[in-house]
Parts: sequence; C-alpha cells; structure tokens
Amino acid sequence: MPGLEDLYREIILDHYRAPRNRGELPVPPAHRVEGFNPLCGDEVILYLELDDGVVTDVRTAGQGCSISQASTSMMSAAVKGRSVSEARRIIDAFLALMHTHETHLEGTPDSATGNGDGSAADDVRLGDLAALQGVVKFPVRIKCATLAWYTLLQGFDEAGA
Amino acid sequence: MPGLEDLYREIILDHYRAPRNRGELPVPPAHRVEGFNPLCGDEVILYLELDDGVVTDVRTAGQGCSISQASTSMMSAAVKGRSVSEARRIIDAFLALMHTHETHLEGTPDSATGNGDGSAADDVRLGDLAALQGVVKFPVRIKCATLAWYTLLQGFDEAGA
Amino acid sequence: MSAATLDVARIQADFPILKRQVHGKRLVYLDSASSSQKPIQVLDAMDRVYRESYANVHRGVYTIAEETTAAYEAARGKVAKLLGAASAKEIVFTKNITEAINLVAYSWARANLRAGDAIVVTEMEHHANVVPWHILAAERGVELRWIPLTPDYQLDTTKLDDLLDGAKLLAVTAASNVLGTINDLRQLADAAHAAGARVLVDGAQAVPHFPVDVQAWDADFVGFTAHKMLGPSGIGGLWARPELLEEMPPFLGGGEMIREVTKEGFLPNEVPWKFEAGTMPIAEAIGLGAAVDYLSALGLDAVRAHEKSLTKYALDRLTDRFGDRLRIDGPRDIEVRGGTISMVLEGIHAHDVAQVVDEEGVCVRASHHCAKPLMRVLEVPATVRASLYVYNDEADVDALVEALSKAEQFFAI
Amino acid sequence: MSAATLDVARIQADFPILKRQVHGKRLVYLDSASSSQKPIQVLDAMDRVYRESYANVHRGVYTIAEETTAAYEAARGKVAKLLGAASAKEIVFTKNITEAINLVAYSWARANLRAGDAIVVTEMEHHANVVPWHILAAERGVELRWIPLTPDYQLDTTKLDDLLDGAKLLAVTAASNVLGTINDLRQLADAAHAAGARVLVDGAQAVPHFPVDVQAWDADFVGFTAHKMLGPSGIGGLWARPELLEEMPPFLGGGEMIREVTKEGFLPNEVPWKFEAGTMPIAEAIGLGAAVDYLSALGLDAVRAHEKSLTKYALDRLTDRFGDRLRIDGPRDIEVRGGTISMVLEGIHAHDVAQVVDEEGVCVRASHHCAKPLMRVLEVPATVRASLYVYNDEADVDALVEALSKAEQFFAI
Ligand SMILES: Cc1ncc(COP(=O)(O)O)c(C=O)c1O
Ligand SMILES: Cc1ncc(COP(=O)(O)O)c(C=O)c1O
Repeated sequence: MPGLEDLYREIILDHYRAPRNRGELPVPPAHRVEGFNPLCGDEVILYLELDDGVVTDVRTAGQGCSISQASTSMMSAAVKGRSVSEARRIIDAFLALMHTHETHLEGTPDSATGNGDGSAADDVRLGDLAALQGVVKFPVRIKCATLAWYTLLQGFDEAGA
Repeated sequence: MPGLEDLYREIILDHYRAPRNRGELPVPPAHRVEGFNPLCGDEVILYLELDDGVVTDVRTAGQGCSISQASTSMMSAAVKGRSVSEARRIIDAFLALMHTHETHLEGTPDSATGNGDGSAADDVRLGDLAALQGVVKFPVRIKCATLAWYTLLQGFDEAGA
Repeated sequence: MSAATLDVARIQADFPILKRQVHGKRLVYLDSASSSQKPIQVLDAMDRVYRESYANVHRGVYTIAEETTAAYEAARGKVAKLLGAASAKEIVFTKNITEAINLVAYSWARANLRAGDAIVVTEMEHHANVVPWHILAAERGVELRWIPLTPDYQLDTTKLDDLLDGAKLLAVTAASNVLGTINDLRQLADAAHAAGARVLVDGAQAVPHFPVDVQAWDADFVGFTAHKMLGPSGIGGLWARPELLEEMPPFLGGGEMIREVTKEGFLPNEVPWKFEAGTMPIAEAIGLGAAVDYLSALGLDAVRAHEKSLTKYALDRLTDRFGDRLRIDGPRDIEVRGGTISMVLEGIHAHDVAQVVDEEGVCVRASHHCAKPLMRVLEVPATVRASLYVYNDEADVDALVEALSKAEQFFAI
Repeated sequence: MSAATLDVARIQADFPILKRQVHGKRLVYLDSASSSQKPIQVLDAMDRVYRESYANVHRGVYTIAEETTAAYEAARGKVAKLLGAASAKEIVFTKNITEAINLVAYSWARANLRAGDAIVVTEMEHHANVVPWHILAAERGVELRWIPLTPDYQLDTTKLDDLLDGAKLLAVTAASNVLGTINDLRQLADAAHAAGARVLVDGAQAVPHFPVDVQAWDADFVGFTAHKMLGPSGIGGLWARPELLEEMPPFLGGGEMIREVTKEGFLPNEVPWKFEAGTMPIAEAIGLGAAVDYLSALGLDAVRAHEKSLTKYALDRLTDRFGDRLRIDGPRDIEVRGGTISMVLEGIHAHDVAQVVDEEGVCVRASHHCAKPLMRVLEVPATVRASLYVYNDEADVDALVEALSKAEQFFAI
C-alpha cells in the first residue's frame, strides 16, 4: 500500500512499538500536563522536569494512535536535555512543518507559539522528526501528530518556563 | 388582467371602497378585540355588542389591504343581527372554504373552531361571502381574508359567548 | 407491514457518489451513522428550487414566493406523517437535531426546571443529548442521573424507578449511534410518565432506519436530523406535543417568529413558527421532504428488514474472520439492534485501522462517536464503526472484512 | 478601488431562474433584500459535494471526509478574507444571521449584562436585531434605548452620547433593509467604544452589496447571512474579535463543540468550533464559499458602483412617473443609500400593489419587512419594497414602473 508508506514510515512504527520515555515523574518537583484530541479521544500526559531553564527529564503517558504515540515519543527524545528556548525552537519548527497545509487552507498563517517566525524555524534541524512530514498529506492526522507538542507548549507556559 | 379578476371580484372592491359598519362602540357594554396579521402588519379591531346570545351590533376599525378590509366588512354584514351560534356556523363555513388549500397542504384537516365539521358547514349559505373564494388560489392572501374571522372567534371566546 | 426487501442495486444507482473511486478502489461507504449519502431525487429537488422557484418563504405575495412557501410547508407535512404526528404544526424545523435538543433545553427546560431537579440520561447518549443538559445543570444546579448498561449493551432498567424518582425529564436515544442498540421506548416513557417526568427522544438514529410513531412511543419531544436520513445537511427538527409547544417560551428571537414587535416588547407567532426565527433552511427543508418521499417509497419496514439481514451477515462474517481478535461493542441479538457496528481490533488503534481501510476505498469512522461517557464505560478511547444503510450490500461487508484483514497485517508486530 | 462596472447580461446568464416566466411574463426579481437568487457556480459547488465527495466534517479519517472537511474550512477562510478578518478562526458559522445575533445575546450578553444595564439599538433595526434584546431585556431587567431617525431617514446621532451613557452594547445595522440607508459605522463604533460599549453590526444588507472591513469599522461583532449574498439558504455566521470569542461561554451544546465530556461536565473545544454544535450546514458552507468567490470576482466596488447608478435611475424614473403619488421612504442621496427602495403608493395597500405587479412578472415585497418599530415611525402598516442587485438592470426598473402604473389603474376609484 504505497500511499500509506508516506504516513507510516518505519521510524514512526518503531517509536510506536517501542515508545521512548514512557512513565511518570513525581509531581512536584515535575510538572504534569494533559492534552486531548477532541476528534478521537486521544490523550497525552507529560511529566516535565525543568531545572534552570533546561528540560532535565520528560516522561509520557496516555493513549492514542500510532501517529500520536510515535510523535509523543519522538518529541520526548528531541527535547530531553535541551534548554527550554531550544525546545521552543524545535516546537516552532515542527509545528511549522505540520501546518504548511493548514496555513494554505486558511490563507492566514499564524505562529502558534508567538516565538520566532517561519524562516527562523527553518534553521532548526528536525532530524528523525522529519519522518512525520508524511502526515501533512493526511490533514485529519495532523492533530494526532501535533497533540504532544501543543501539550508541551502548554506545560512550559503553565510552568512559567 | 384575468388572473386578478378572480381575486378582486367587483363585490370585494365595493366592500373595500365602502366598508360597512366602520366605527367604534362604547366599551363596555361592547367587547373590543384586536387581530394582527404578522406577515404584513394588517390589523383588525372589532367592537361586538352581544345581547342574550345575539350579535346586536358590530363595528370595525383597523387597517389593511383590500382583501382584509373587504372581508372584515362582509363579515360584519354577515353576522350582525344573528345569534352567536348562527355566527359561529358562518365562521366555520367561511374558514372551511378558505382552508381547502391549507388542508390539502398539511394532509391533516383540523376544524379551527371545534364547532361542527366540514359537512355541516356546507349547509350554511355564504351568499356574497362566496366571492372571497378566489382568494384560495392566492395562499398568502388567505390570512388577509381570514383575519377578521379569527378575530371574531376570539371575541366570542373572550366574551364567553 | 410488507416483508418486501430492498432492490439494493436499483437504490445504488440513485446515489451518484457511489460511482466514485478512492485510491483506485470502488467507494464503500460505511459511515451512514455519521451522515448518509443523498439520492439524486433529493439533489434534484433542491436544485429545482433554486433554478425554478426560489424566494424567501412566508414573506412574499408574489408567485414564486407562494410556490416556495407551499413546498416548504409541504415538507413539514411529510415529516409529520413520517413520524406519526397528529398535525404538521407539531413539527419545528431547526438546523440539526443538536439545535432541536438545545431548543428544548433553553425553552422548555429553563421554564420548568429548578435547582434540585433531576434529569435522567443514559450511558449511551450522544453528546447532543448530554452537553445541553450539562450546561443547564451547571447553570441551574440540576442533577444529571445516568441509566447504566447491561453486559449485553442494553439499558439496565432494574433501578429505573429510583433514577426517575423526582426527575423532570428523561432524555434518551431511540437507537445508539455506537452500539447499535434499539431501546424499548414505550417501556421507558411509561416509567418516566409514572414518575411525572417528560420524555425527550433522540431520534437521530431511529427515524432513518425503522418505522417511528411518536404517539405509540408516547414521547413528549422527539428530535431528528435530515442528513442521516438521505436528506441534506443544514436541517433537522423537533416534534413535540402541541400543548408543550404552546406553553414553551420562544428561544431564538428574530423575524418570522413574531406576531408583533414594538419598542417595548414583542408577541410571539403561532406554533410552530414561534420557534423558527429568521430565514430558515428553505431548500434544505424541501430536500428533506424529498428524502422522506424516497424513504417512504422504499418503506421503513423494508429498510429495517434489509438492515437486519445485512447486519446479521456482517456480524457473522466478522466473527468468522477475526474471532476473539475483534471485539464488537453491541448486542448480538439482531432484534434489538440496528446496522451500526462498533469494533475494536486487538492492539490497533481505531485511527490506524480507519486509515488503512480507507486505502481500500472503505469509509469507516474511527472516533469516540461523540459519546465520550460511553467510551469510558467501554474502556476504550475510540472504536472503529461501520454502519449500514439502504445502499449497502453484502459486497460492501466483504470489502470491509478484507480491508480489516489488511489493517491487521500492516500493524502486525 | 476599480471603477469597473458589471457586465449584467453576462451575470444574468449565470442565474437559471431568470429564464423563468411568471404569468407569461419575464421574471423580474426585485426582492433580493429578502433573499437573493443563486448563480450556477454556487449550485454546482453544492451539487458537486453531494455527488463527489460528501461526508461529515471533522470526524472521519477517510479520504472523502478529509476532502469535505478541507472544503468546509476553506469556505471559512474565504468569508474571513471577504470581511477583512485577521484569521479564519474569527468566523463562526450559524444557520443564518438571526442565529448569529442570538448567539451573541445568549453567550456574550448573558455573561456580561446585568439588571440596569442598557443596550442601544436603532429605529431602523430588523427584528433579528431587536427581539433577541427584548428577550434578554425581559429576562434580565436590561433597558433598550433607541437611536431615532432624521427626517432624511438617517440615524440621528445628536443625542448619541446620552443614549450610550452607561450602555454595554450598541447593536446597529450596517444598512437598512427598508430605507436603504447605509450607516457610518466607524463614527458609531468610536462613540460606543468611548462610552465603554461593545458594537454589534448587523451586516445582512451590507456584506452582499459593498466592500466590508470589520477592522476598519472597528466593530466587535459582525453578522452575515449567505442567502442574501448569492449563497444558499441554511447558512450564515458571525465574525467576532478573537478575544471575545475566547471569553464567551458556549451556547449550543453537542457534538464537535467539545474537547472532553464526562458524566460530570464538559470542556469546550477551541474557537471557532466551540460555537459549532452538531453537524453543520456542510454543503451550504461550501456553497457560501462559492458565492464569496463569485462576488469577489465581480468585485464589491463594482457591485456598489452598479447599484448606485441603477438606484439613481430607479429613483428618477419613479419620481418622474408618479410624483407625489408615490412616497419613497429612504434617503435621496445616492452616497448614503443602497438599492433597497421602499414605497407607499397613495391610497393602495402594499399587498394589493404587490399582487398586481406580480401579474406582470415583477417580484416586490409588500410587508413590514421585519421592522415593525420602524413601520410605526413611518406611520404605515407596510410598504412596497423593490431591491436591486447584481443581476438587475434598467429594463427591470422599467418593468417595475410600468407594473406600478397598472396597479394604480386597477385600484383607481
Ligand atoms: C438587516 C437584516 N438583518 C437581519 C436579517 C435576518 O436575516 P436571516 O433571516 O437570514 O437571519 C435580515 C433579512 O431578513 C435583514 O435584512
Ligand atoms: C444519536 C445521535 N444523536 C444526535 C446526533 C447529532 O446529530 P446532528 O449532528 O445532526 O445534530 C447524532 C449524530 O451525530 C447521533 O448519532
């Protein structure tokens, strides 16, 4: 099924089958934040340990489809150990990648994070995350792919980071 | 304009131009009752003098199109001097005539007055009132033609007659 | 009560969309519980309005306005007849059943419920029959009580009288959009009335699929939505007992629903127009009328017979192929269920299943189906739902079974 | 700001209904202020949805559901652009503008207005912008204040600051559906904001006829309705400042407008979906999108230029023919009015006029035009209203003048 190969790249299925950073962290000191996908009932729970502007640890819980689970896993791997401002740049770059389609639909791009514009985002190296690009062709699944990322943003905001 | 001749029979235009029983009656002893056509803002005001089950006098006021004015005038002439029960039979017969069309649309006839059924109504001689039959071909105008009659019914009900 | 069944091939020919291909495959549409497709008769009826006789209704003296008004009101009469209403005046048009239920919540319920009152709903309700009551409950201090499910996915009525004790309203679906379960409404209505509660029936999944008689149900309010019954989007409505409609205060204010407006206040129009504020979905009502004609010509008994036999075929095929790897959330007894089949394929998320089967041209829905409280009872975030309708046949079921097999292979670990 | 005008003959060819005959006469449609006709482009767009790619939106993972969702959301973007909104997320779809205004009344106003607060409306408002405030006023003890008219049928703003003193909302139409008057919204909005009031604009008669920019108006809420702007019945909507949409509590409860539902309560969805409960008018939104495309291709500046010159022609012809026997209720200055012309023909009731002109194929509206408070100010029960749009030309105006003459003769005493 060739169309599906774009969506379900091997690396995505790998993260789905063997999600990184699953688990919980004691709250406090960690921050706990939840996100929902109202379409399908998917749920992401993040535990964030933030120390002096650095994401020292991340754990993830919740349930969802392969795309949301894989994206959560890849996200956790991408931001763990980074500074919050680096993490925000990755979020921005990732969401920009995901919203090429939505932006096109709306005719009015808007930066989800208010942190950096599209061109700055291009500089960020997404690495493995780029595998999620195939999602863009399946607009309904974009929400699956971005759920963890919006939840992370919300976590940063709630933690005042 | 042939189509219009059905609607605007000479006798209707005559009642429109020279309405019978215009005026007011002192309240009490007369009963005053108002009716509105929400579509076009037409208004009928009736003054009813009821004595021992007989409509001893009727006066009409208000404003409206030729059909509603003529119908009001014809109604006043038709019921003045009659007993309330005779008047109710005329109302029934007249409304039955007017609702041939609506009944057809709804598939579910209902007697507006709850007083007598269609067949009984057929016995009543409508006389001049039959000239209003042309209205039935112009469904929107049925409300113009029936306004005075529903208002009369309401007047009887309010007066407990 | 003809036992006639449907000529599905002929029906399929009436639905232009069924000629479409998706990913090079024949379109197999199994999401009618979400929204049905529309026959050419409905499309033509709407197109004809706009091409030949369109004008605003109830407002013009001129010929085309009269024609449009007559067609609009005729649609109301058709719906009344379909539902077994005593008069067309008992039907209020709204944009969908969600608005119809909100109309009851804002108008009737706010006029009649006070702090401490209770509303009884069921664990299988759609959000449309839950959230309006949550909003009211939060605003007024009203209590929501829930009728639970039996292990066979039916309503557990053993504690019904306790639940109804002191309740003002029972709000219940005629048929579940997830489980397929068809509820015994007369029994529920009798119990509710005995307790002094009114009965609101969510007819969204009933009216399209089997004969409905609001009087035999002894309901007080019944909602319906056109887009699930071969009609267009943008229209639905409410049947209610005439004496309730008379008493209820207006909900949306605006043109058409008034008799008189002054600077000081207003007088509402007669029922049902009292509840139809502003320019209504005119072409849509007429399209709904055409859908009612289409369904009536098929015969709702025949529709039900067709769906029963096709559902039996589907349940058998699915069980044969997947055995315990596929959980079916709904009754097995064909007599108490419709053609809506919710499935959980072991180890594979509903979204992923739907994505893979789409590649085969098969449209199923992967979702909580707007029934999140029920999902929590079923302990799943989402299910895969295939729903059958008049244009589906055994070949569609076979295509579903094959596509589900592909999904199983694709995600095999 | 092109001064290009319209190629009316070409436009007429796009409207199938204009080929129709009534009583053996060419159809002359002069009731667009009530509801406009629809071009083939709009009809085709809707027909195509149902024939090629119809499914419920925001709910399916499968291909045709994605396609329908994309088209539905694209329509939102088109409307946003037409209104000068900053983002598509500022547009909420409703079934008509009446529902949009009621949404503001039930959600924003009930959250923000208390007993003793005031709402300022004008004597030229449509019932849609009066009755929702009457309902609220009666429920909450809120005061309604009325901006009066000048002798030239414009808003008399001499006492505006007094009227606005202590007001929470100014609810005003951008253009009158009776008088044709176009209001100076920026001036009104500035005064309202200075007084601490929010501004709701009824855009029903503005959006179809001239360029609208919600930001230049500095409005807070703007409603629109598709059926008056070449779009289908069954859809309209609300633009609102995003921060207001965020704050406002949900109105209608049901599917799609939620993020989470439990037995205990619910969390609303994001804006704008928070306000779109249930299955929306899907094909209708897409049809509206096509109508916006059509209007944008014509150019709203050109539409306005066309209507100005045609209105001038009509006013001149009517005055020439009827002189004092015809009263025109509306400004004479073409700069401050649109192509909606209300008339009172001496001694003949509006209904009778409309009936006779219909015999000539001419559709005009005889009514209070859902503006009863205004009728009382004008001291008439009803007027005859002819309203001009993109498909009307001088021949239509000539037909109107001749038909009115026939009415005069018919009822001559
Ligand atoms: C100025 C104005 N406001 C509101 C409305 C109501 O529009 P709708 O009936 O589409 O809700 C109309 C049209 O009837 C109008 O002309
Ligand atoms: C049982 C049930 N009730 C209510 C609804 C809501 O219908 P609508 O979205 O047309 O308002 C649906 C469909 O989504 C349903 O299945």
